[in-house]
Amino acid sequence: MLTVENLHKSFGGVNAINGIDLEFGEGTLTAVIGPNGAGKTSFFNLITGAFAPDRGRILLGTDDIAGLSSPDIVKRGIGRAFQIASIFPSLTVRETILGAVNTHRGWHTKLRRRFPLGEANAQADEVLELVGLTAKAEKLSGNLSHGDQKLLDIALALALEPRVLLLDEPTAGMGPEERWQMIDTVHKLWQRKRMTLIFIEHDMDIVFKYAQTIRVLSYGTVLAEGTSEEIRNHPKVIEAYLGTAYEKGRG
Amino acid sequence: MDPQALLTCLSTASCVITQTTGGLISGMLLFLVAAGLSLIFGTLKVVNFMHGSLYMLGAYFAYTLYTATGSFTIAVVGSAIGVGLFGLVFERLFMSRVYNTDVLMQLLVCYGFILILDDAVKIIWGAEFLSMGMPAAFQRPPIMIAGGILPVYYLFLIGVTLGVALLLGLLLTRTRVGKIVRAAAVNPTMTAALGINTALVFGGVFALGGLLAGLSGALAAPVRSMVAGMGFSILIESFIVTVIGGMGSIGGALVGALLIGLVRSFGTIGFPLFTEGVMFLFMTLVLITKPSGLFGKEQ
Amino acid sequence: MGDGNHIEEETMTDTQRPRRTRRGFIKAAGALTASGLAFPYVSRAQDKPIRVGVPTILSGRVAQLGISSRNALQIDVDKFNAAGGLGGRKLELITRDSKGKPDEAANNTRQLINGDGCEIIISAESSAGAFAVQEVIRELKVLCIHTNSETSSLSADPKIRVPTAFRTARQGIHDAIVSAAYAGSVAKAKGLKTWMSCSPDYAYGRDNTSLFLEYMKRFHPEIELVGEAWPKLFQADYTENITKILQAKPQALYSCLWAGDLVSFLDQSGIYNLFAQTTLFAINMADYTTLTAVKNLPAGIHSSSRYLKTFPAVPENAAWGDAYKAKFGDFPTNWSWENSLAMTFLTTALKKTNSTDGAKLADAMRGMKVKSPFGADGTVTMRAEDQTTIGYAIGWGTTIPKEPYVPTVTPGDWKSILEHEAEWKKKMGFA
Amino acid sequence: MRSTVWLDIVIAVAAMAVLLLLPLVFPGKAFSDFMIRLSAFAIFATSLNLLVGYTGLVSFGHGLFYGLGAYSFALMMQKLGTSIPVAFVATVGVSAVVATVVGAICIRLKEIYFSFLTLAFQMLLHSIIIAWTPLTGGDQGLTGGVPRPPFLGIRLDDPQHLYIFCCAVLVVSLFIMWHLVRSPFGYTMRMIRDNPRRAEFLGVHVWRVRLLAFVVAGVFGSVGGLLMSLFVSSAYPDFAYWTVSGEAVFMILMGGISVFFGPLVGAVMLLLLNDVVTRVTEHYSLMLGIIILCFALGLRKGLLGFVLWAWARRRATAN
Repeated sequence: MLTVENLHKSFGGVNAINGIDLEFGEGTLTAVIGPNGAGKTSFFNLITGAFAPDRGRILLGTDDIAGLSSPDIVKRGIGRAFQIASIFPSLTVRETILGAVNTHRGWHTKLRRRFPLGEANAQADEVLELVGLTAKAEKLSGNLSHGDQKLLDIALALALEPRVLLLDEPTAGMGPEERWQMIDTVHKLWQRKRMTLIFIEHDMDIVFKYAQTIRVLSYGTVLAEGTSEEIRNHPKVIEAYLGTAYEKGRG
Repeated sequence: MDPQALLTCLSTASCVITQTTGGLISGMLLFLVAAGLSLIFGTLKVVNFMHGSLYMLGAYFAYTLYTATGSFTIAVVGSAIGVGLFGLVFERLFMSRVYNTDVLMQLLVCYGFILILDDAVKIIWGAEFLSMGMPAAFQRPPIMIAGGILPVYYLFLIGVTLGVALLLGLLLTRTRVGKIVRAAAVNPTMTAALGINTALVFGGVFALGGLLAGLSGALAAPVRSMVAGMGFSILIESFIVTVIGGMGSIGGALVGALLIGLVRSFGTIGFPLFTEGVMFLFMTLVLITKPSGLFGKEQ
Repeated sequence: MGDGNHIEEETMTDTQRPRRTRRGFIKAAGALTASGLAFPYVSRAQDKPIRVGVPTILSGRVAQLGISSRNALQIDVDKFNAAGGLGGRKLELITRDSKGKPDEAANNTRQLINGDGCEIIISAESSAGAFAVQEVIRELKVLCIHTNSETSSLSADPKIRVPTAFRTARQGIHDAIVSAAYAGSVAKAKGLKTWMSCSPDYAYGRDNTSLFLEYMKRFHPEIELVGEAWPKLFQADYTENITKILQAKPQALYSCLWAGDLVSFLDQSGIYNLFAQTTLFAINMADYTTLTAVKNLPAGIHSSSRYLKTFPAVPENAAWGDAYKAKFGDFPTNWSWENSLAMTFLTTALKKTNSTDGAKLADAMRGMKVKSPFGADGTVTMRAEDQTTIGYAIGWGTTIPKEPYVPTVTPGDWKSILEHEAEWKKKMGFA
Repeated sequence: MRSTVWLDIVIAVAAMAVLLLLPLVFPGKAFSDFMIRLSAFAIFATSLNLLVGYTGLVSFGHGLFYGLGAYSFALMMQKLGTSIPVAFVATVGVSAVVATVVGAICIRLKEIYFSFLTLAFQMLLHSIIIAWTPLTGGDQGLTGGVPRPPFLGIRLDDPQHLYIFCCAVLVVSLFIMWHLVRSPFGYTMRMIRDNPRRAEFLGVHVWRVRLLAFVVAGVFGSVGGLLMSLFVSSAYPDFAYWTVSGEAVFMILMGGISVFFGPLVGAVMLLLLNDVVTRVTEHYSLMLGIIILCFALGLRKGLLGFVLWAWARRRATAN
């Protein structure tokens, strides 16, 4: 579904992504892990066109999308949610989703008719129901709780009916209980929609419990890939993680 | 347009010298105002549109002090300090309330004060223009350098301005105060977390900016007639200077001010009717090619 | 119907006439709602004072223009009212600040007429404002006297002229002819061959200077123009212009900078010692506010008489200047006497017609000759053909640093002025 | 959906009817003069709010279009002697072209730099107007009046006709802009105001939307200037000076930046304030300055914004 070949990107001489080759099969659920500064978010940014890669190919199906603009990549079916919820604070929850639905259908530059266009309503309702925000539909997005804002961020991506969904730390900044609720919701979404889902996560319990496969990044390269079991016992991973832990302990 | 005249001028040494010194002189006073504007923007991220009014206050303070005491030194020092204090009070009482709002609110507060101060000056000092006159110490014939003419007062002015530029540069790069100011500019919340009183820093920067504006107003007083609203044209020009030089860069303000001085000085020979247009054209081109200005840091 | 309704009648166009019944209803409705809904513009009833609207500039850098104009008007209004007014109706001045913006001037004039019920307009505006007021007068047709705009085309150009609009200000072309005649004779006597100009870059500055230079060349072809400097209006720093002049080294410099700008220019030129090598002809120097504002006023600046209480040297003029100073603490300005002259014409016309009707007053004003302390021969005439004043006192002299500042003034010759003006008009296609 | 568009049209027609009847309540030409000026400023300020309030583009140079509209219309009428509708359409066309070019350059810049660049372009036009004296009359403005030949039985040299014409242009302009902000495009504008980056990751080509908003705002801004040139029968360099943009910003903030009719309310307030204060005191700037401070420090939602907010709160507490 999504294939990355020999991806390179450097910022001001620092190699953030240093030759990544990865493949994500259709309908798979993959976790991307790695220590801080491993290049996880940069990897997402490259896939979604926030930056163009210096080298390498990004294949969605068979199309190379490397170097396309974000909107064009999004239109080809890659959705994304952010580590810090990225929403539209002065719009209500419903307006937010309707805006996304309109955009997805290419109606967002329509001048002739009123917002929202009727046919969009049903889809918006469905998305809200999927993430469980139906009851809060008329609230201002900016007034939602942190968790709900993260859900709304994901809902925005869902409204685009993506083939590939990238979630950057869906549980960031949440309490333990909330985390499990959130990841449960995400898992249910994946089961219902059967899209290719890639998520960045720090909580290893979550990763090991939910991810079908795990990809470990370190210093802009792929350190390891495999199932929970394989990764758990992978010597390089242990070294990378423990190494950082040691350094932290010493520092 | 008269490109022929410009070419003729550029081919004679005395014309080049006189026009260049003329441009430098115009640039110097402009620099003092622009430096304050740039400093305030660099630290507080606020475009202080009432900076011209502070310059006006400086000139009027100097007029009053000079008339009362007869000492030019007291007039200059007193009005610089006076305007600096005014800047501090203004920042604490009004500007500090709109830091976290829309840039439009900041604009509005400044605009309100421009209007209020213009009228206040008219009420206090009258609607008629005033002239302070040249202090006796500077009433002497100009110096001739290679066919170019340089008045004594302007020599003094250039000296003072360069001294201030140097001091300002040292203050910002070599002292603890400068480090704090630069840190507060980059990350105010972090700086506050380190136990530094950012309110004091911001107030201090505003006071310093006001001091510079007051100083330039006082230094301008002997050669410029004073009238309510005089801050306006200097505001526009120093605004152009800071945008060209780079908002927040003192060095940029100096280069920008000298550049504008030279554009005006040679422009008045080559294209006398469109010098202002050229300044805005210049500003437009700089913004298009390098929005943060010639010496500004990329955002 | 009292006089108050004249304007309304006068300005009603043909399309409005058939709607008389509706207008009746409008008036009734208006009376009913006036108190409750009081829109700020409520017309006053008749038999109240004759309101004279004065759009002018009271704020910003030119505030002095409006203030010294208004002061002069007030003196004459008080005098007129004390003498019984017009059959019991007193004059009332309503000034409105246009802040120096032409569109505000136009708008204020409309409001003064349509809202405040002013029956007469004295437009104490700068040139840009005066042209804007002129367009309003063209439409609303009340009597208007421009008192401060010196731009010749305002009255000379038939396309711009309006039947009910007059001017009591000095006029650019008159100034230019007198100035060139005077400056030329000085140039000849002292051998000033190379000339330069330094004037503000706006309509007045450009017109004034180009006319002066045109007549200079006509009267004295041997004179050579070696350069022009054009500072902006209200420019703070004249250094680059001064250095440009220093480069060109002219023997004489002509400037129509005025008020604060002229003071700044003199202050800044002073430190370059500019006037050691160059003789200055500053047409707007001899005005008390400017003369007194310059510290260390250089001696020997040639200037036209803006306002001097010693010129014309008649007791009425001195008395008027002193009375003004006694009342307002300052000496009057050039704008003050121009406004006072307007009041002389206005009150004379009011008495003559016993009406405030624009057309009637205009008929009376055309060709009117009044006694005035500001007349070259004790009288000033409102020329009928272009509705502007002639015969006012105008002359040039040189400055000294203390009172009376310009001890001797060489008056201009009106016969010569009028001849050259007629020729100029023909050339411009105005006559 | 369709019915709400019709409802808007009904409301617009009703508003027009009210405007036609208002002179019965406020007789006298002062009122119609006021309304004509109001129509010019209200259209101008509302168009700026499309950028500032709806798209998050804080333009300091919107007066560019006010001046452009006034000059291109007045010059076409004066020099080419075209008919009013032709000059009207041509002015709109010229503004659209200029807005496209200027907008394409300006919207690349972020935040305050966008503001600076728009200001620079405006002042460039101002400098050109001042310098190109043979065409524009320089600082004197256009002299000799703008001819207003009749068309389709409408005679704009008649104050009543001009009043009706300006009211009609006001209602139609506000109707179009209102419709625009209620359309999906209007919501896209608001999304970009709130979070342009997120909008991009929803598939919105942000710069296209911004450019289109800039052009629409520019076109309506020029209509405002056009009406003003009809009213004063001239055009002045002040129309392109930055204070014009400042006044529009102030109108927006006085009325309320978050509400569509905020700028209209603000325009009414500022014009009334101007007229009332200049007649009672010569310290107009002092008064205006104090009032501005009150709004900037106390009433940041603007008058209309505050009223609507207070009303919504009362309703919320009542429930």
